[in-house]
Amino acid sequence: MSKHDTHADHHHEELPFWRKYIFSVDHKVIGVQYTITALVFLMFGFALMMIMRWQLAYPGQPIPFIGKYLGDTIALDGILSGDGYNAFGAMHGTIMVFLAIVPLGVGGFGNYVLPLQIGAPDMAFPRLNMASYWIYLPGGIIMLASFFMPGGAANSGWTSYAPLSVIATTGQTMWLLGMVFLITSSLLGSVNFIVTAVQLRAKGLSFFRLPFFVWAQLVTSFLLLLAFPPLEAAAVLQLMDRVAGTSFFMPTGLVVSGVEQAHLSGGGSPLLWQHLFWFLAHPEVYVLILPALGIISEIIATNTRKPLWGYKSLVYSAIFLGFMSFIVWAHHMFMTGMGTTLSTFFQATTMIISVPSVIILTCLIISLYGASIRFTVPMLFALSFLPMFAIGGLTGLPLGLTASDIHLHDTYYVIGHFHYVVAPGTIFAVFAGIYHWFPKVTGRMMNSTLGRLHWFFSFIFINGVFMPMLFQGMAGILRRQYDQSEQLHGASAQGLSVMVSWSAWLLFVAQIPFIINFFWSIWKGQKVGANPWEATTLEWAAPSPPPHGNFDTVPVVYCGPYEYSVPGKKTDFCPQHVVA
Amino acid sequence: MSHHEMTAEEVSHHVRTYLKVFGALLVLTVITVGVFYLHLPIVGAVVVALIVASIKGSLVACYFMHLISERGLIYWILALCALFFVVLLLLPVITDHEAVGTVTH
Amino acid sequence: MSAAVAIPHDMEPHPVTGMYNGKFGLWLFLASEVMLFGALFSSYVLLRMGAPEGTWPKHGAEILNVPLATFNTVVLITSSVTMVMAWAALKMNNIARGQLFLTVTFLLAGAFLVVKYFEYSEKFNHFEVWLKEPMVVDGNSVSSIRGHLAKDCPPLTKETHIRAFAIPEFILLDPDAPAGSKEHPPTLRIDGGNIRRISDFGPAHSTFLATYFTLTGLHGLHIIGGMVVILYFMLTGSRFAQKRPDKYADRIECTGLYWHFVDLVWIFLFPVLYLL
Amino acid sequence: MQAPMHYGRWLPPLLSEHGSQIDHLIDVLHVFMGVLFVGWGIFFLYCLTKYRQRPGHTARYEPVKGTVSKYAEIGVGAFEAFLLVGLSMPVWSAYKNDPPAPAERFEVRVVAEQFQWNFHYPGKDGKFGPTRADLISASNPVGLVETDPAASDDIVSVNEFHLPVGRDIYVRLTTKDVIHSFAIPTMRVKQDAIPGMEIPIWFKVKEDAKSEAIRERMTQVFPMRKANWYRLRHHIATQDYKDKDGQVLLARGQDLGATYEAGQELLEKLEKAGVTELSMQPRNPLEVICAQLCGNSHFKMKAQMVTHDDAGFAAWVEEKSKVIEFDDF
Ligand code: HEA
Ligand code: HEA
Ligand code: CUA
Ligand SMILES: [Cu+2]
Repeated sequence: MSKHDTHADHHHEELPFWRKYIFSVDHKVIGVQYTITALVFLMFGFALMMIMRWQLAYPGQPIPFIGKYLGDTIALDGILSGDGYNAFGAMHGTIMVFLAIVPLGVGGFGNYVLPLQIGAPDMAFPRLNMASYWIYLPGGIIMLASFFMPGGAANSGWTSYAPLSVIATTGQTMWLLGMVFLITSSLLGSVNFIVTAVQLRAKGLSFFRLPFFVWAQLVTSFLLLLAFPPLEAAAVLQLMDRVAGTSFFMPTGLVVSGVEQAHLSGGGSPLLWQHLFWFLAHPEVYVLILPALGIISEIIATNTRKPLWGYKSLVYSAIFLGFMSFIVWAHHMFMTGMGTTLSTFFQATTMIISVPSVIILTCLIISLYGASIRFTVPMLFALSFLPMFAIGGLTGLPLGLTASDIHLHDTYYVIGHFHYVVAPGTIFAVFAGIYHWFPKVTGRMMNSTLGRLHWFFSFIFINGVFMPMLFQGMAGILRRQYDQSEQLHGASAQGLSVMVSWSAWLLFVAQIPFIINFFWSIWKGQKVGANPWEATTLEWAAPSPPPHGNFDTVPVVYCGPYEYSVPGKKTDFCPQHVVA
Repeated sequence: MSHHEMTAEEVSHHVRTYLKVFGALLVLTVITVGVFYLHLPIVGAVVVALIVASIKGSLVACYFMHLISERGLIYWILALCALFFVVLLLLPVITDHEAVGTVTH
Repeated sequence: MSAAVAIPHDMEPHPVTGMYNGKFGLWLFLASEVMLFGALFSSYVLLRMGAPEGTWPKHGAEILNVPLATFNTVVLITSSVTMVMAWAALKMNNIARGQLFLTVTFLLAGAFLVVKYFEYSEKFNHFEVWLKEPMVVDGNSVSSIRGHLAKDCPPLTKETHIRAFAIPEFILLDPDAPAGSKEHPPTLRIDGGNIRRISDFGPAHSTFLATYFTLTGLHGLHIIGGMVVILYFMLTGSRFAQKRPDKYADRIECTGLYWHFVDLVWIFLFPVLYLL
Repeated sequence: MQAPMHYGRWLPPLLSEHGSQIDHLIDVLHVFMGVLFVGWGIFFLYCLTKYRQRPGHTARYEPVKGTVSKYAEIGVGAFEAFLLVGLSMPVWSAYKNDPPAPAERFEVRVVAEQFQWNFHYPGKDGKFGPTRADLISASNPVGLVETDPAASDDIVSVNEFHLPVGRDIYVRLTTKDVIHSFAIPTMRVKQDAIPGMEIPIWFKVKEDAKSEAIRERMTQVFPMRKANWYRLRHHIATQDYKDKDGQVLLARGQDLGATYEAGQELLEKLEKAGVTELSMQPRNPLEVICAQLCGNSHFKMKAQMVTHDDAGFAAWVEEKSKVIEFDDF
């Protein structure tokens, strides 16, 4: 390991700006690049939804202020069109999942924190790491550019079910190309993460001394590594259908708009797409939640001043969760005409997979018992994550049982379910993580008053957005509806839509303190030292911000990750790199 | 065995193995094609073809890719991969036998 | 990369995996490749099992060229051997010999692609016409006819919005010789009014050919990718090997792993597509 | 008059036989979820208050010992197993495995397309005429081979789903183009229509669920302040509303108008005329909707569902099978 020390000489060597901040190979710079880019996409995804929410609250009314700038295909006379609505919806889903949340959780936090937490000088393959980012970005740009294609962006839902997506306008081709880029980027990233986490651990840092965050990232990477390729295959097949005239997903005898599609060879299977898509997309939802759980665990451990309860259960549950997530995918397809044997298998696995989630959540809640809880801003977000994830997770159960799914499938209940896990769930975890690691990245604290304001109003309004959706869904209101009042039962609950929309716009207002805080603190925040939270994991052993190569001296690990309040010690925390 | 400590002699021993494997692969290729011209019934043809291909594949993986002399974690990872690969291959079985509807061609 | 930090296990194997970073990473990458091709194989099986009666050839050889593919199989296997020989030579510090084997590998890969090119282009010159009302060819009433366009047949046009050939006014076709004979039936004139669909033997022809082109095309892309890497090492290898022989051998080992995998995929593609 | 019935914010009215088991499962599940959430929540809030950081209080290093969590987890698992085996699987297997006997059931072919529902009835002879894709046109939406004798009395009804109550309805579901989903919230029925496949599904409408009766039961009085065009766009007045001069502003059987603007204007007029509440009922109380995104007018893809008693249904069939009629809307 001696080679390792030599990097110290390199510190002072100045790199040109573009090598240091643009085409950097430093995992920390890349992590920040990912974070900023993904936050911008997050904002954009939210903006699309705020426009859609206007149409949902006041169907057929011109969109105020911006309606006239959206162009005729999207909004004629300022009124969002059906195609425009579908394109916005599909792009909201795609952007949020593939361009915002995953890049935040994995590309941003994983990249920045993981090498630090394992005491590594960088990722195993720094240049590959740079390549991941520079493949992700064009993927995102291709997605956005598709808005300017004739016919607009992809409008067949983020799920892109064939044959609808095959006969859709050019935007869909861009969507597929964009996906190929994003998948490639994720695959390279996951290889890098696994090698890093396995091979670059500091001396003494055995697997069961890894912070839970690292475990979460490791499992996530395996999910990406093994689940994404089938979607890549599916994307290739759909591209062939769209560009080369094949019929992988087009059955024989299709009649579109009254015209028989006799030029098709036929013989394809529309359900094949769904199987390949969900083979990825179910593991993908755990890709969204696992890094979030990792972040939350770190923050809870730090702010309860005691070890996480059931560390090993957490680890085994995460591994089991990852494993099971490969065999539940068809619970998204119960209504496609599935027979009893198969549906029994998939509802059983779905019920089984909920158990490790219950264990994880239980461990985190029991960790609060006997603690000394510091209500810092990151902790506020982390604490509210728990009941929010619980609501999201619990509402997954009625969807996982076929009988109740008959009524709830494709209703707003599904929308409510997964937004509870991804929005007040993952987004809150992301906020928590930003407040928590901001001092590490910049050497400055974020303002706590603004942070509390941000937390309080976000918490209120995000529930205002998603709670009514569960009721709408119960009432049978379908998702992906341009105008819910077109149907009788939708019209009867139209009032809820208005409430949701106003909550969503106010939720946006609640983000203003955060944005101000974020930029203000970069330059004006209170300066802090290496370990402002008095935490134990290795990232806090490096200076804030850490230099290229991360550590001044190569850390050696002597104990587990969360040695807080050890009896008989002067301080209430024992960092991992300090001899016990 | 880590290749770093490998001596020239060991390597030349390896080379002899490679040539033997090469010969085996060629023979198996001939068998594959030969069996095809026998026009076996479909089930038999599939079984023979896949068995021969699997043998060839294993030879390549074990000897050219040195899998036989690897150890540790990588086996577990590949086993996991193989497992999910099998799950993927079950997909056709799943959709074929389970669709409640009838296909209308 | 002067400012690069030194990464642990860049060269020496890690006790947990027994591998240096690059090799471990490459294996992981190959695991994901297995899932990629696995999904495609399983799509193939699914589509074939669900194929409507008579739309899937009895076996690929009905349409594809087995001798060419057999030849290509041998070429690819040989290239795998030369690849591993290149690595062995480098291990024995015989750089010149290593580079030579690398070059041979590259040439064999090129040969594979050239053969593939001929296989592909033959398909794009061969047509099938599906009829609305059956016609009598060679004494048999048939509802679809395969053949090559006659010399004086007006050229066909692709209709971009449906990604298929537009139905022409009429077509002059030299039908294929019936099975077991070498004699072509006389040129046929088929009226556009009786044509239901017309296609070359490209991917749009049938789901079988769609699968064939997708799988072999993707495999071909992998070959090209490998060739780019090999070419890079052919050009820069000698200097690299002079400076860091161990590291260079590692690089070639990783390249080899990838290359053998590409070979391995073909070992399965060949019987599955051509013989079954 | 029977008890009132509404669409609202919880489950829609239940009008099919099998639906009660689904509703039962949904109820039990939500109670279970509520218990878990509240139980965990109480513990959570307790910890937050009891163990907040304050002077003199330190965290405990030793992990709490206790088996409560383990039992709770096992309990959750066991209850889930019960839900699965006891409540969900029986419903599903009835929903999928026990089709009513061919002799007893009433069959309808449902052919979905962008963006309408086509209902193909066998007519009086009980035999479906054959169909062919190349015959499909705007006036022949299912591609019926009209020359075939079996087809002569077939009924093809666009966006109107007539059916008898109290009988086993057996729907043979398919689609011409993209994937749609056949959904009837009041029947707790949902099934995707997949091109290239014909998927059967079956259900039975409750005896007392005739459209006419349901409409009456859905009569509701809306205070003016809650009346809003979006909410009432599918409703018709059950009585005349007049202004002071006796001129009818909103006649019995009439709706608020086709657009939001027209509707709000009318509501304003009514309010000026001193109307304080409106008695309205839905024009078509039952709907078949499309639950799978199928294009830009997916939201509009719905059919009116009309349930008759046997005599009423027979009369409808009689009337329709006289001539093949395609109401091309
Ligand atoms: C991060 C994302 C995420 C997560 C974690 C989950 C978790 C789960 N999901 Fe969800 N799901 C999605 C994202 C997610 N899902 C998305 C995006 C869709 C829709 C895709 C689309 O169609 O567009 C979807 C759709 C979806 C469906 C398909 C519905 C349909 O279309 O009809 C189903 C069905 O089984 C399902 C089930 C589940 C289950 C059983 C879990 C389980 O893992 C949940 C387990 C968790 C628990 C059981 C909670 C336990 C907690 C407690 C008991 C403690 C409670 C108390 C306090 C703290 C106070 N999900
Ligand atoms: C991770 C995934 C994710 C996330 C986070 C969200 C977040 C939100 N979603 Fe999303 N949604 C989906 C994934 C997601 N969604 C998917 C997959 C679908 C299905 C699509 C389909 O049908 O195909 C969907 C569909 C969907 C619908 C249904 C549309 C329909 O069916 O017609 C609705 C309706 O209201 C909705 C609303 C919202 C709202 C209000 C938020 C809010 O929670 C958003 C809140 C956002 C913020 C709070 C961001 C704040 C950002 C900043 C503060 C940035 C600051 C920047 C800097 C500092 C640089 N979503
Ligand atoms: Cu048809 Cu939605
Ligand atoms: Cu899922």
